[in-house]
Amino acid sequence: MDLTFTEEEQAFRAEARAWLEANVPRPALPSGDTREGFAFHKEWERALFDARWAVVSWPQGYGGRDATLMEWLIFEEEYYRAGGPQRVTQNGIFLLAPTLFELGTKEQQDRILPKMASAEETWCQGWSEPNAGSDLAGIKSRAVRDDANGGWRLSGQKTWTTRGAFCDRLFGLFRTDPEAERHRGLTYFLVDLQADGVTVRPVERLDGDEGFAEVFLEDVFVPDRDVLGAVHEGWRVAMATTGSERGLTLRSPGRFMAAADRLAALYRAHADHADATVRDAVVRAWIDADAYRWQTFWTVTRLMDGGRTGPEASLVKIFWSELDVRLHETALQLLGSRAELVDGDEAGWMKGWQFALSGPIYAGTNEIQRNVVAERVLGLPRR
Amino acid sequence: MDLTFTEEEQAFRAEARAWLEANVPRPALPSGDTREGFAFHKEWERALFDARWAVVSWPQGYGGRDATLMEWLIFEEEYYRAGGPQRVTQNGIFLLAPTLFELGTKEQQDRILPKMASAEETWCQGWSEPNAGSDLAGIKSRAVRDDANGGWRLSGQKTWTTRGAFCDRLFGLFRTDPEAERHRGLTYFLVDLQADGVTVRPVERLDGDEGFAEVFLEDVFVPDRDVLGAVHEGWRVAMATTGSERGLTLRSPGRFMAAADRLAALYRAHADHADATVRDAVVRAWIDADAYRWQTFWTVTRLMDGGRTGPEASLVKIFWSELDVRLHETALQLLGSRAELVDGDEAGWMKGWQFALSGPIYAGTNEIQRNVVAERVLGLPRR
Amino acid sequence: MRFAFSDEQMAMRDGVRGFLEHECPPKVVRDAWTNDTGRSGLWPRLGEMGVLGVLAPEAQGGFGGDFLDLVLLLEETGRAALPEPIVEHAAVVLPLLDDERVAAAAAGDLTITVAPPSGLVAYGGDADLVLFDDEFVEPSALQACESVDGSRRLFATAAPPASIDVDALDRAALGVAAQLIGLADRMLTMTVDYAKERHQFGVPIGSFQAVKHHLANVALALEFARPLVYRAAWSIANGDDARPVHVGMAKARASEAALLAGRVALQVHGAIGYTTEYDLHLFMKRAWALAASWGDAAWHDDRVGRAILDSDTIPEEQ
Amino acid sequence: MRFAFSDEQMAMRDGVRGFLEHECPPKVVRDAWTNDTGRSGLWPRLGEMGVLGVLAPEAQGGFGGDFLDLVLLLEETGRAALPEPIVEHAAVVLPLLDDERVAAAAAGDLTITVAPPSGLVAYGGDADLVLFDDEFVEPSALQACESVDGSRRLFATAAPPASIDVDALDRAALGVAAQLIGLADRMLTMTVDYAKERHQFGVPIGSFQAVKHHLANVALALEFARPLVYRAAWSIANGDDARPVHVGMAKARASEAALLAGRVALQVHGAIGYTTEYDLHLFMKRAWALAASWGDAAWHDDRVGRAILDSDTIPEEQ
Repeated sequence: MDLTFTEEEQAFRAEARAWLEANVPRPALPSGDTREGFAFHKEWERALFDARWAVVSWPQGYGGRDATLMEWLIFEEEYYRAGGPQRVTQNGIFLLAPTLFELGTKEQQDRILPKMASAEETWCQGWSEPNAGSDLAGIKSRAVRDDANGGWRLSGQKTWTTRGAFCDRLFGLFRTDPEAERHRGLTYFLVDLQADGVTVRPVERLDGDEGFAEVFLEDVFVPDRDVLGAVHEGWRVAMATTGSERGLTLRSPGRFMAAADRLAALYRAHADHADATVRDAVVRAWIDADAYRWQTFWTVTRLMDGGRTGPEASLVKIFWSELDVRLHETALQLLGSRAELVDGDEAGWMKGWQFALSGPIYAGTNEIQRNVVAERVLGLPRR
Repeated sequence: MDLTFTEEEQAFRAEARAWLEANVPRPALPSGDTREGFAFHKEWERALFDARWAVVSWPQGYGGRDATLMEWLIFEEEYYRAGGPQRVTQNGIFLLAPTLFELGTKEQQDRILPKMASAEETWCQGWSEPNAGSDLAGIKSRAVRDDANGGWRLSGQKTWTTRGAFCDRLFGLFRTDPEAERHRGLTYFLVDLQADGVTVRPVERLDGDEGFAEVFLEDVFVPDRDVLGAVHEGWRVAMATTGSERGLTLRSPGRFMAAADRLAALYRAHADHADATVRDAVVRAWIDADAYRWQTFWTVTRLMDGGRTGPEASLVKIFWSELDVRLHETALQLLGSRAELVDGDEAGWMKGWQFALSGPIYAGTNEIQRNVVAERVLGLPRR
Repeated sequence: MRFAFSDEQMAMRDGVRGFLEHECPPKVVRDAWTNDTGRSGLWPRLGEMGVLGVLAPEAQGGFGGDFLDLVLLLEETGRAALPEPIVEHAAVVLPLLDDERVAAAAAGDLTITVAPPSGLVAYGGDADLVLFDDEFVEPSALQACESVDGSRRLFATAAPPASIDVDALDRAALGVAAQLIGLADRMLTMTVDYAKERHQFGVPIGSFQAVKHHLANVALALEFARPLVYRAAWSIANGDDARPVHVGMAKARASEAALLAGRVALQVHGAIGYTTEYDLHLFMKRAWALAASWGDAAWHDDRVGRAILDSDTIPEEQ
Repeated sequence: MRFAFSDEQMAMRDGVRGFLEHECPPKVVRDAWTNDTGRSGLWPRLGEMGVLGVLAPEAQGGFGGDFLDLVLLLEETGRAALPEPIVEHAAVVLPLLDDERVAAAAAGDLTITVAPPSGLVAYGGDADLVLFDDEFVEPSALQACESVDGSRRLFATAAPPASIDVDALDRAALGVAAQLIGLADRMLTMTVDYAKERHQFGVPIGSFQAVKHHLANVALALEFARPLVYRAAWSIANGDDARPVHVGMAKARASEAALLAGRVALQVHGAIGYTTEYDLHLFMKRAWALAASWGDAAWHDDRVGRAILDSDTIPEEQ
């Protein structure tokens, strides 16, 4: 055990810190979950890409640095420490890309990954449907074979598609075998949202941003080259993504460490009138962010030794999502009767609180996650 | 609405307070859940009975005062305020008696109630069995008809019978129709624990007292006069008891108000080194005890107006049992590293903590109670 | 001891509930997010119905009632998320007005709001008068600012008031507590209904034990907060010396019940509840704002704590 | 950054786990409730195995190891609820002994315990020496007193020690934190096994979502407390300046994890767990005692809070 960083890791951190301090936009960009803001964020992603900070863990050939998982964590720590903007490319680089690396063809990787990393092509996910939320296997959207044109014709509705109104492409599951039920007979498609038959309707979220979208597909043609993995095997293909979605990459400790530090600073600014129980909540949030950091180093060390992570990922998702809620709740308590303001200096906390409230819901509700922990980590009967 | 007490109520309170201050044993009696202690408690119950304080809400003819529900609450407040001993007659006067009043014959009432009130005959309950805990309908103990002797022959095992090793008689359910399943074919019997074929094995509880017992019955004769309610109708008969068990009478607000006052006093004694979060927990426990008091006055006013209480009783059981746990947990936090002592001046808190831990388990676990609230108060589907 | 409302009080509650169900559906609250004033347009009719003038003397056209007559009506305005400064006007200000103004205020010809300790005046821009410290001033020099609840228009005073009369603060805190009870009840009902309809895995989500227990916890919080609110209303109506303690308990537990109801409602609804097209957010955001106004749970718990822990004797419970 | 134990450390952990599973089953803990000393009789063998002397120099027959070599072994003594003053002896005292005593202590020929700030000395009556302030004294004039954990024999000093060396306190608090992790893990395992076997309503109780979520919450608390304990062990082993903060985090969260594990274990077991005939109480009561000793969660949270909130700069995370 050696809890100091290697010289390489320290050098990597120093380089990242220097570049971020020099380049993180000031003042902060507008929300990337609005049409105006999204454009600014694409520029920022382009700047990250040009400096090879967009996808540090990817191969150099695709714009990365072949960084280790540990270096990736260090980058994340520095990114949020520097107040770096949200990553509007997140669904592509963290959810789709791992699947492409694992199951995509060389042609798909070469064609898709570089534009994804540079934000030239932005991606949104198309999992949920009106009747397929927690129960993803309830997917009804279908794809019919079009041999004449060498592809498929997709129809149906996807919903809660984050930034779907601004993104270029969508990845998701469609039912290719109408006879098959539940998890069977699904195929993983990559869909061009500019294609004929696609209608996207923005949906306003709690915080007022049009960060959601409903995507309606009517007989939309998708060529065979945009099928990811084997036909009818979409569930197995998607699991790689939801695995990583619940796992390491979606919300690394760096953002919570940065938020906990901001919370501690907010406490100091309000220390004179802060309630003692709120002080304790600040301390606990800070400790929990640190606990998440060390639990992650523990896991990453195992992974770098060739180990694997499985259903434990559900513990991680429960932990960060509920920490994020407590952390912002505590900030609002510090702000007291001024917490409700959404146009003041501290309005970011109310915005962050509303964002945090989505954590226990998306990527598998925490009720589902606790079932997974009980059944697959502890081995309790499914019933 | 008038939240002052009537002159009658005030007079009743004053009389109770004066008698209790003069008569509550000092020093406190040993635990009534031990053989030695039980004898002292029977004496105390006899003294209560002689002064007509044992069962204030009962008719005068059975040793009561025809007190209103409100007066009964006032008596409970004064009883615990004065530090009155635990009620070892509780299972009889609070669980069996309501059923006897509602469904017993005049002969049964005349024969059983006076001795119950004076503690000449002490009662324990025989609901649980090794395989019938939360699932009470899993009862396997059976009763076979004995026409020759005009009664029944009982066999089987009852468990977790509180004070079963010291009590004279047991009330419980036995299967009289071997064909019937679950809630059907059960009959409510009153069993003499001195009868041939009864073996009682004391079982030590968390706190070291032999407060539990296993009761083994082998071909035990019970005469027809000790059948309560109709044969095969035992479930319906018992529900009256479990209804009141979960409802008002089992744990009235008085004991928690008294405990909250003791907790506040303990806080003052430790205020110099008490943690701020623990202070807050003291305040919350005190407020919750007060909330329970007013929720009870609210319910009792409705009952005195001829209203009824149903599944809301589950809310009450959840509330007092979890309040009791928090309240004692807070006391242990105030005692810090001395909390573990069971022979010091403050040992009562550790004893009380262990007793409190049984609250969310017995009389229907709080998991079951929350199901009842969801299904029968809120109307969610049973599934 | 008789802890129940009179038939008259219940009848008036039912009347106001019916009126608001019909006249203040979620659409009215939603419209208030975008209209000029942030208000419902129902103010004059609330005056006609006598809701605004419950605390006004009959001689001035009021109902001549006390806080017990008012508390259930405020609970209903919470249930409907009525976008009006009704707590400020009907619960705080009315008892402080001279005869001329009280009649106009009771009739709804005037709208008077209050500058709370935060200096954030609800509906200050559209009000005729603002109670600032102990005087009524024109709502001039107020700076508009935006609340997370778009139907709750806030205006900041140049400086917060120097002092607030403790009785006025108690009436405000308890009025808001009553609204929080109504909001919590509304969100619980909405969520129970949704949990019965919404199916996943082939069954209603309300049949899952985790959902059941979430909702049972909300019912629990409501069941034990509500009597504290009614008790404190009695204490205010009867000038009980301990009313600040009773109000503190009520506001603390009512705030927590409403916040819990909102959390559970959102979690059980899932993504649909996270959209502004769905009505839940109208009630949830009001609950966030009100739970923190006129003292949050921690502030009121401290207030209660000073009374019960920092004196040598605990207030006698009788 | 490499956050994992060495193969040697894991092998030694496995060895001690196997030894304790075989030699310290619940019956041994149960016997300690009633025997003369409250101890296991395994002390000499723990000496032979090198468990007691991990921190002793090799020259004195020790292992010459550091806290990282010790922490997993202490976790195992918690899992077994080993009734011995092993944290006091092996983690606190050993580094403070002179050469003569260190060899005897490492071999298990001596038993040395410590007077904590509370003045309640664990196993003081049966020990050869007691560390009181900064000197070793005979365990004379100790007053026997009774712990809720009958296998944890307590003896009160006439007066509590005037001061405790902060490094000694940190070693004690972290040693106890490691035992709490082991206790929590043991109670979780016992309860999962019971929930699979016990049937009610025709199904294993472990198939009920409420039971699943209770147990998932315990797994969650353990998963995020354990790395804090190992990180603090590294900080002690390497003399990190922030070790008091790291120990504070570890003891706070480990204490809560063990208390939660006990609460859930009892609730899921129901009445059977409430009897002393069943083994659960042996572990649960040890957890109660250890969670409150050498600083409870609130005390350590305060300690961490002073470091992160009352200084102008937050300790740099690196």
